[in-house]
This record gives sequence, structure tokens and C-alpha cells, in this order.
Amino acid sequence: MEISFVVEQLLNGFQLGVLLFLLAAGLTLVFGIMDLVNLAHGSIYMIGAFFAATMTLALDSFILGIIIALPMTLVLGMVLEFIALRTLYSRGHMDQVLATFGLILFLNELVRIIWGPAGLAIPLPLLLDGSISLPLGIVYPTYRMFIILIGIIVAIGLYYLVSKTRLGMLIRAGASNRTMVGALGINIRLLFTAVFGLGAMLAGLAGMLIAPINQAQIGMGEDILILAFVVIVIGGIGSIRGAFIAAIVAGVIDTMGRAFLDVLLLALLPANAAEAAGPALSSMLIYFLMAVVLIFRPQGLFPARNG
Amino acid sequence: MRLKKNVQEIGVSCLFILFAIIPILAPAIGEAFYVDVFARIMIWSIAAVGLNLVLGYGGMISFGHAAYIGLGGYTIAIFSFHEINNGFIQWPVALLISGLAALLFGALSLRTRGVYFIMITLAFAQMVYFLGVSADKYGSNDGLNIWNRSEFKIYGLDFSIDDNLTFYYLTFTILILIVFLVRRLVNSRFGMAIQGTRSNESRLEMLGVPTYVYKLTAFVISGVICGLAGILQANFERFVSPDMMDWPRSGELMFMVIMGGMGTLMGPVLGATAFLVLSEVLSSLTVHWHLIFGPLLIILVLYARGGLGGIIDRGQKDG
Amino acid sequence: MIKQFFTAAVILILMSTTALAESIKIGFVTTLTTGAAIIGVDQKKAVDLAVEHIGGKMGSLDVKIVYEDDEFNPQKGKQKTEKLIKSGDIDIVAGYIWSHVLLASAPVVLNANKILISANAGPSPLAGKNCHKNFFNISWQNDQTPMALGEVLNQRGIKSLYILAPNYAAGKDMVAGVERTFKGKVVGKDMTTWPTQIDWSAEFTKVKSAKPEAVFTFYPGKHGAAFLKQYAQAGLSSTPLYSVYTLDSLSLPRLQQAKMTGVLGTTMTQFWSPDMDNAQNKRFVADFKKKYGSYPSFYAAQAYDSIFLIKSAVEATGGKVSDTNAMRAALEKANFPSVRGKVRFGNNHFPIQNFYSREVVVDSEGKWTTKITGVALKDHQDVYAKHCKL
Amino acid sequence: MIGVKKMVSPLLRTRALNKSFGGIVATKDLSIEIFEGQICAVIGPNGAGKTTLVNLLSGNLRADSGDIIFEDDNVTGLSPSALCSRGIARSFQITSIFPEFSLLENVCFSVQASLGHSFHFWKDVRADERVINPAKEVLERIGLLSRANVLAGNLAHGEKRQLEIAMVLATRPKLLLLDEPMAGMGAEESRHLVTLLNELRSDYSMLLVEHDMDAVFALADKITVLVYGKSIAEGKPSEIKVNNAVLEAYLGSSES
Repeated sequence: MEISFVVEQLLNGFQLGVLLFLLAAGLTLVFGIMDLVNLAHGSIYMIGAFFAATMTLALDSFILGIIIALPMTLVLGMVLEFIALRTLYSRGHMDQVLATFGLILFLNELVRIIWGPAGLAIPLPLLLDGSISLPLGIVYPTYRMFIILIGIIVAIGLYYLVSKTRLGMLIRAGASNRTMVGALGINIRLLFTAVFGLGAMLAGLAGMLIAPINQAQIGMGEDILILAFVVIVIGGIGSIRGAFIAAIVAGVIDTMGRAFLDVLLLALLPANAAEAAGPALSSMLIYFLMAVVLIFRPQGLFPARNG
Repeated sequence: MRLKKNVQEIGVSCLFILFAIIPILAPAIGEAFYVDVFARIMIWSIAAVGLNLVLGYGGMISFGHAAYIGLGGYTIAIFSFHEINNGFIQWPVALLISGLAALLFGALSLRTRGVYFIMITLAFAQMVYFLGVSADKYGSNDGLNIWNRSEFKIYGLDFSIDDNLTFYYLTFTILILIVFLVRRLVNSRFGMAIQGTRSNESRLEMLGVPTYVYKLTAFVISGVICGLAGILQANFERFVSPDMMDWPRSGELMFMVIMGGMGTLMGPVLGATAFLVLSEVLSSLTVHWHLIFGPLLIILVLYARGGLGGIIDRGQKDG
Repeated sequence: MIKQFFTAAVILILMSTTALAESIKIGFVTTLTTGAAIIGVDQKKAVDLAVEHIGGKMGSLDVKIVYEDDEFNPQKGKQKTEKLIKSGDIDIVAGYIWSHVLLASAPVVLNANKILISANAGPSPLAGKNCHKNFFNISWQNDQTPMALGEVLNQRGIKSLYILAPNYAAGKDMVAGVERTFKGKVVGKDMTTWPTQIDWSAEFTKVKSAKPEAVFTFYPGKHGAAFLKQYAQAGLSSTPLYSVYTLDSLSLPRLQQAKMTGVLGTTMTQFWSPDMDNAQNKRFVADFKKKYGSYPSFYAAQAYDSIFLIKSAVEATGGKVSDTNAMRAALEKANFPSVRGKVRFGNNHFPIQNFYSREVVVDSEGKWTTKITGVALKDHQDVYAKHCKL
Repeated sequence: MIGVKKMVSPLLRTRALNKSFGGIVATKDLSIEIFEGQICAVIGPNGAGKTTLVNLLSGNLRADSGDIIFEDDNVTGLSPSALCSRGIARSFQITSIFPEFSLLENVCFSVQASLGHSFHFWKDVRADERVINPAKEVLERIGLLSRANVLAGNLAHGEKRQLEIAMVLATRPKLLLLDEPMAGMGAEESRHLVTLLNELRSDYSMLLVEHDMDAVFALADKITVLVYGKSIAEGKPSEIKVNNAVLEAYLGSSES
């Protein structure tokens, strides 16, 4: 097996990982600070993709499309928070799950009415089309490299925001001790709206980045939402660092499973059994990972709140 | 509150009477199709009553109970595929398998709390789902037809459930039986222990009660009841597929419990009825029915706390 | 939405006012909600157009179509089928895109001694061992199209092939089909998680390192467009892609919208193509384009055919729709103008028909469509027919 | 039941108990004895390690070193539930009850726990005499029987504290560990509770941690004074009252 093959697969895993991170970051913040289980986070991802696709087609520029779509998702997130989700903070997780599931049904149908059932496809920006050559004879699609880059920039930005700024201090305080932030006389409502908007924008960004690879599609949010939940649970709820590490680990493990599991199984099992077991196992791998982590660390890898 | 409880009991009695007379009523008004709708409602009710034991009474938010329905159903289908149609073999084995799965998944999941518990139960259910998808021999995700319903033949006894009416009343009887069983259960010492864990688990532990064991037992019983619902579902639909254990099914089951009012005996039955009738009626009005159904769920949560059963949700955040 | 609501209202009014007139009522079960609705909506368009083309009449009977939405869920599909059957006055049930929905629903119709016509799904149990005298399929059996593709690969002298398909029943059928006829070497095969996996970066990297002469794939619906985009983006454009049910009139406009490279000239196999030269097809495609502004998909073509098939039987029996035996005998003759030209039914009531190789081209208006380039399999019958005891 | 030999040995004693959290010493070389039928009070300023002592004795905390001997058995390191079943029961400084359940049901939880396992799936608890009768007895004794069907969450604070004690009694303990039972109570409620505890002394031994000095002097047979985890004085209330070290360290500053 060539080294370039392994490195390319690692890059693939990394790319999936940063995408998951963009989704998980918002989810874990909202979860950690407001204690809100927001199933509709995936819908924001979907709408972000539709915004970006619409804008890209209208303006004939992907970059411009994203620049306009980002504030749109920010506003969307804040509006959703203000209208529907704010009242859910004080409720139990059950109520939150039920209400945000209702929101998913509603938003999916709304998108279908606005954009039709077929979805929207947009071209890759010319600048990012094609492949780049790296050392070791690795040829990698430019656009996927671009996603990795954006992901890393966002991760660094978030790290800076959370560890160095006043907002970040409040976010950290909120994740570890919610009542304390209130006691400090902070305008909690504003903080919550801001954090929710930020999370929504990150989810939207993930949707926008994926739009030229797949397409903006109804229901695209639900499957990846489950993965994002898996990530934040592995990482420990409320922890940005945990979300990042877990996202990368999940992305790499999932990709490596798809890349190497069949070969591995062929070495261990008879050909027939290996062919049947391979796809099944690789689809279960990420859930298996979560189960194992939780069995040994019931609070995830980096719990923000102890106890 | 007492008054509300009485109103609920009257409502529920009416519902049961309705269940009992539907096979006569529905054809009379020219809607024979509703007999099947209500058979389905009763099957989901059984599952919801099972889930309610852990969700409502025990405060354990399991997001993976569709797995036990699926395991129960698939056991029947696989037996039938291999031409073993004897219900006296099929049913106990199906219940055993659902129970063992619940024991294994529950034992591992119950080590976690709160949202972690929600997610790990989901993870286990998804594994079962993917197992079904990759079961080539048993139809993969196309599913598996069940050409013969379970047969109950032993020493001259020959009870056939092929007839839909017989099946309807069998399901009805099982539903009543399960509700009765769960009623005894939640009022027993065991039931008190379960409810105590929801209310104040650490206090109970301090009193010397090993709560984990009780929670696990409740989880297993609940899994077995869902397995039973799966057995009935497979026989009723004459078909199983991995869809029946995909995560949206677990979600729907949860909603039935919550809609009806968690931790009330009859809430899940009310909830299952409301959920299924509502989606049936709305979907026949417009293909865009989710546009109505979604906000309806939200409104239900925001303004009708504790669901249709009317008993106040005890407002406990888990974890 | 308002338009649909209006149509629904009109249908309701028509139903109530003309209930006494002589009519044939056809239940059509397809997917009208969820992301998969794109196929169902296309089928519905075709059925509406067919009813228009026959002037709303089959013989002397007025035609009424009752659409039901299966929500891409076998239980729901079965429930809707029951609703059709038990509400009494449905004469024939047609539709069904998905194998699992059909498998769950078929017994309901067949046990009621009604005719069931699948306008797409053709799972192997219903073609073989569990075939039924009252079940007809007006599309194809899963294995046939990839078998045709395997022949095309042989004709073109392809020696090594990489296979990529989703890990579910139809995906496995497709893979089995191409492996049955392809004579070269399969150098790699990946079965991906369905329907959640929509990223193939790991698989494409494997393809690149395996260096096959060609890639075979099957990704229906929304996955198809995403697959093709990523295929080109992964730098695989130089490896020819052969597909079945991946490129169709539903995905091509989207790919064109996305200015995709590497799609034009791609080869696939199919029993039909919009450019087929017969009167029925010309009328269908032209009017479909005029009415809806896009090419019909093969799903639409099958749905369109199903209405004409039913019409032929109604007319042959002189409108005795309730006489299931007479209807069945008439249906078996397949004496109707099909958009695919010549077609007849085998013993298992699946079509015996030609399969063509076709290519993605640009039409005179600049739209992407497909064009037939040759016959891959002639008068082909599926392999399961021999297990059918009809 | 009480043998000659046991007459001389204490119900509970500790030997050189030590516990510290990081650098902070919470319990230092502490040796106390409680005899059958005694009420032994532990007093001391805030942070003296009183609650730590209760936690050590109830098994909620594990001592760094030293032994706990209960009825001549070394019970050091046993779990709270094991200690509970041996007859050591505690109440909590912060009320910990089952708010959605009635008073009677709250006490039933305790009774059930003392009856061993709860794997009884069939019989209705409300008809289960083995559970309901002892629960009612305890409620009667504590004077809350008339409110048996009230939801515990709806009780007044003082009543909740009483319920706490009822729940402790219902586990049929030999030794009660009462962690500030009067906390947050008004004068009237405190007096009521003192009377109640006085009535209970014939049947139970108690370790009483309390700030309310009136209550302590009214109830205690023996008082141990803790400062920084260390016992600085021990004796009858009358002795403690006049102990200069105690006055200096504790009473002087707190009685005003």
C-alpha cells in the first residue's frame, strides 16, 4: 500500500471531520450553555446550503454567495431563537426534542414549497476546481483542501473567541455553571441569542461548503445531525476542544473504516463473509466508537461540566 | 387534579369502548379501512405503554426503542422465512431476543446520564438498524414478507390469527392485558422504586436502594413489551423491513408517549391514537401536511404541558 | 401549492358529483413527500398527461385517479394501499417506486383479488418464486439493465472494472447483474451505506489507486447528481464512468445547472430514452416538455405506459373492470402503444423488451438529455422468470 | 437483646479518624463514642468539619485513615447502602425528598429500602401492609399522619425537615445521624422538633450536628466540640457550658 494512498485517506477523513466540527461546534455551545437539545440544527445547515446556492446562482459567484448567505443564516438563527426556541430553555429535554422535531417537519416542508423537491445544484468555483499536487505524489481535490483550510481557520477563530475574549469567558462560564453567569448580572437573553446565532452561522457555513459537492437538498440535515450529536457526545457536551477532537477522530475513523476495513476483513474472514460484513461494520463504526467511549467515559472525553 | 384524573379515565374508557366496537362501527359507516388503522393504533399503543415504563415512570429518555420492536418483528419474519410458523416457538424466542438485547444495551447505557443516555440508546438502535440493512439473506432494506402468520397448534388446539378480525381482537386483548400488567407494576414496590429514581435518584441510593438494578429491570421489561408490539406488527403487516427500527420510528414512539402525557398509565394509548389519527387525517387533506403537523407539535409542547393526558409533566430535567 | 390545492378540490368535487356515472377508479401509490418526492411528482405529471391524452376516458368509462403518498416508508405505503382497497370502489392499483413499499403493499391488493401494476419497483421475489397472477410490472427487473451494461462493457473491450454501489437490495441486484455478464476482472468493489452516505472521497481515492479501465455505478435519485459531481472533482474524469439509473432526466438538469464536466458522453443502459422514434413516445415527450418544461424521466415513461396498458385492457373487456380474470387475460396481451416501442409480458408478467445503450448529449435547445447509441440486449427476459410457476 | 458484654461497648466508635481535602484538614485524629440510647451532639464553628464527620460515618466519604466500629464490627469503607442496612441512617442538611410524591409515599420509599430488595412486581404498595403500616406508624409518631396524602413538594419548610426525619426513621435505624435538622426553621418549628426528638430518644441513639444551641443543650447527653476537625472538648452539656476553651473558640463568638 502506497504512503500517498494512506495520506490521501487521512485528508479525506480530516475533511469530513472539519465539516462535522462546524456543525458540532454550534450544537455543543447551544447545548452546553442553554441546555437546549436542538434537533433543528440540521435544518439550519440545510437552509444555509439553500441560501448559498440561491445567492451563487443569482450572483454567479460562490464566494459572494457565501458572504451574503452567512449573515442570512445568522439572522435566521436569531429569529428562530427569538420566536420558537427561547421558551424552551426552561423546559425538559423531552419537550425540547419534541418541539424542535416539529420545527424540522415545518422547515423541511417550507423549503420544499419555496425551492421545490428537487433541490439546487451549484458549480464549483473555477478557482477551486481541479486538484493540487502535494509532496509524496499526492494529488488532492483543491476544493476539499479548501474545506479543510476553512475548518481550521474557524477552529482557530473559535479557540481565540472562547479563550481570549469576554464573550468567550461568558461562554465558558455558561457551559460550566449556568446560574453563575446570571448572577454576574449579564444580559443572559442577549448572550443566548448571540450564541445561538453564532452556532446557526457555523451550521449554515457547513451547509454552504457542502453545497457545491453534493447539492442543497431537503432532508440533508437529519442524517448529518445525528453524526454531529455523536461527535459532541464523544467530545463532551459544551466543550469546543472536545467537539474538534471528536469530530476529527470520527471523520478519520469513518473514512479509514471505508478505506481499509474490507481489506482487513478479507485477511481475517472468508471472502463471502468479509464482503457481507464490511459495509455493515463500516456503517456501524462511528456508533460503535461512541458506545465504547461512553462505556468507559460516561461524560465524554472532555466534559465541560463535572458532576 | 383528581378531577382531571377522572376526566382522563372517562376519556380512556371511551377510547377502549371505541377500540372494542370499531370492527362493527367502521364498516357500518363505509370506512372499513379504519379497522386496520385502529389495529395499528393498538399495536403502537402497546409499544408506547412499554416505552412509557422507562420514559415516563423511570425518567430514562430512551431514543432507541424502535430497535426492540424491530427485533421482535424480525424474529417472527426470520422464523417464517425458514418455514417455522409455530407461534409457541416464535413468540417466546422473539420476546427473549428483545429482552436480551434490552439487557445488554440497557446495562451499558444506564452507566450514562442525561443526553449521553439519549445518544447511546440511539447508537445501539442504529447498530441494530444497520444490521437489518446488511442482512442480505433476509431482504436487506427491501425487507421480508411474512407469507404465513404465526400458527398456534398444540395437542389438538388450533388457534388461527389469519383472519383480520380475530387478529384485531387478539391485539385488543393483549393491549388490555399489558395496560393491566403495567398498572400493577407501577403501583408495586418495584414500580415505586422506578418512580423514585426519576424523582430523586441520589436520595434513593442513600436509602440503600441499588437503583441501577431496578432501572435495568424496567428497561428490560420495557424492551420485552416493545418486542411484543414488534411481534404483533410483523404478523399484522405480514412484512418487516429495517425502516421499522430506523431512528425516526424511535422518535415517533417517543412523541406518542409525550403527547399523551408521560408517566400516566393511559397517556401512551391516548398519545398513540392522537398521533396516528392526526397524521392520517392531516395527510389526507394536503401533501404539505407537515406544515401543519410541525407547528402543532410545537404548540402542544408550549401550551399543553404534560400532553393530552392532562397530568402535569413534573418538569424534571434529567441528569 | 395553491394550484395543487385547487386541483385536489376539483378532483373532490368531480368525485362527489359524478359518483353515479360509469367510471374506472385507479389508485396510484407513489412518493409525494420527503426528498424522494422528486420521482413521485414526475410520475404524477406523467399520469396526469396520460389521462389528458386519452381524453379522460377508457372505452366508455370515465377515468379517475386517486393518488396516495407512501412517504417513502413501507408501513405507510401499505396503509395507503389498504385505504384504497378497503374504501371499496378502487378497480386497479398502480404505482410504487420502491421495492420495500411494494413488497409490503402487494399482498393487500393481491389478497383482495385486484390487479396490481407496478410502474417501477420490480423486486426479484415478485419476479420469481413469489410471482402472482394478478401482479404486473411495466418497468423492468433490477438485474436486466446492469446485465445490458455488462454486455456493453464487453463490446467495448473493457478488461478491468471498479464497482461502486449503495449497500441495499437494489444496489446489490445491480452489482450482481453487471457481474453476471461482464467478462473482465472486477478490481475493486465498494458498497456504501444507504441512504446516509453522500460523500465518496474515501472510495474515490481507492478507485484512483486501483487504476481500473472503467467504473460502474448505480446511485439513483439525489445521490446520482452528488456522485457525479464528486467523481469529476476527485480527478477521475479520465476514467470512463458507466452507470445505470444514475443519470436521468431528473438529475441532468441539475448537473447542467452546476456546469458539470465529464457528464456529456457518459454511457448507460436503459429500456427507453426520450429520443426513441415512435409515435407514442414522440407525443409523450413533446407534450410533457410543453406542459412541464422538462424532459420526462424513465419513471414518468413507465407511469405513462401504465395508464395506456390499463386502457387497453378496459377496452378489450368492454369495460368489465370488475371481472379480474378477463382483465388479466387482456393485460397479458400487452396490446397497447408503448413509449418504448415493442414490449410483451413474460410468464411472470414482467416485460420482455430491448435494452439500449444511451449517451448523454446536448439537444437542439442546449438542454442535456440522452440519446440511444445501440441495442445492448434484445428481447430480454429477466433471469427470475424461470422460478415463476405461472 | 442487649447482652452484658454489649452494655460496656459503645454502639459506635471511631478510632483516630482522619480526612483532608487537598491541604485542608477536615477531620483530625477524631475518636468519638456513642452509646446505646445516647444523644451525642457535635458542635463547632462553620468549617469545623461537622458535616464531614457525618459523611464519614454514613459512608458518603471515605476516611484517609482510622476506623469506624459499629456494634463491634469494623465498618470502615462500607457503602452508604450497606451502612444503612446495618442500621446507620442519616438526614441531610439540604432537604432531599421526593417532591412529586405524597408524604406517605416518601416514607414508603424508606420502608421499602429497609425491607431489602424491591422485586415485588404485583402487589399494590398501598395495599402492602408490610410497607404501608410501618410508614403510617412513623408518620404518626412524627405527627404528620393527618397530612399523609399531601404532596411532599407542597409542604412548608419545617414540615419538610420533619419528613426528612420520618424518612430516616422508616429505615429502622439504630443510630440516627442528624445533620442540622433545625436548619432554616423558625423558633416555633424548632421547639416542636426538639420535643419530637426528645420523644424518640428512648428508641434511637443519635448523633446530632446542630447550630441551634438551645436545641443542643436541651437534647444532648454528651457534646463534642470540633474546631478545624479536631475535638477540643467533650463532656456533658453542663461541663461544656463552662469550658473556657469552648467559650473562647466557639460560644463567645457566636452567641450574641
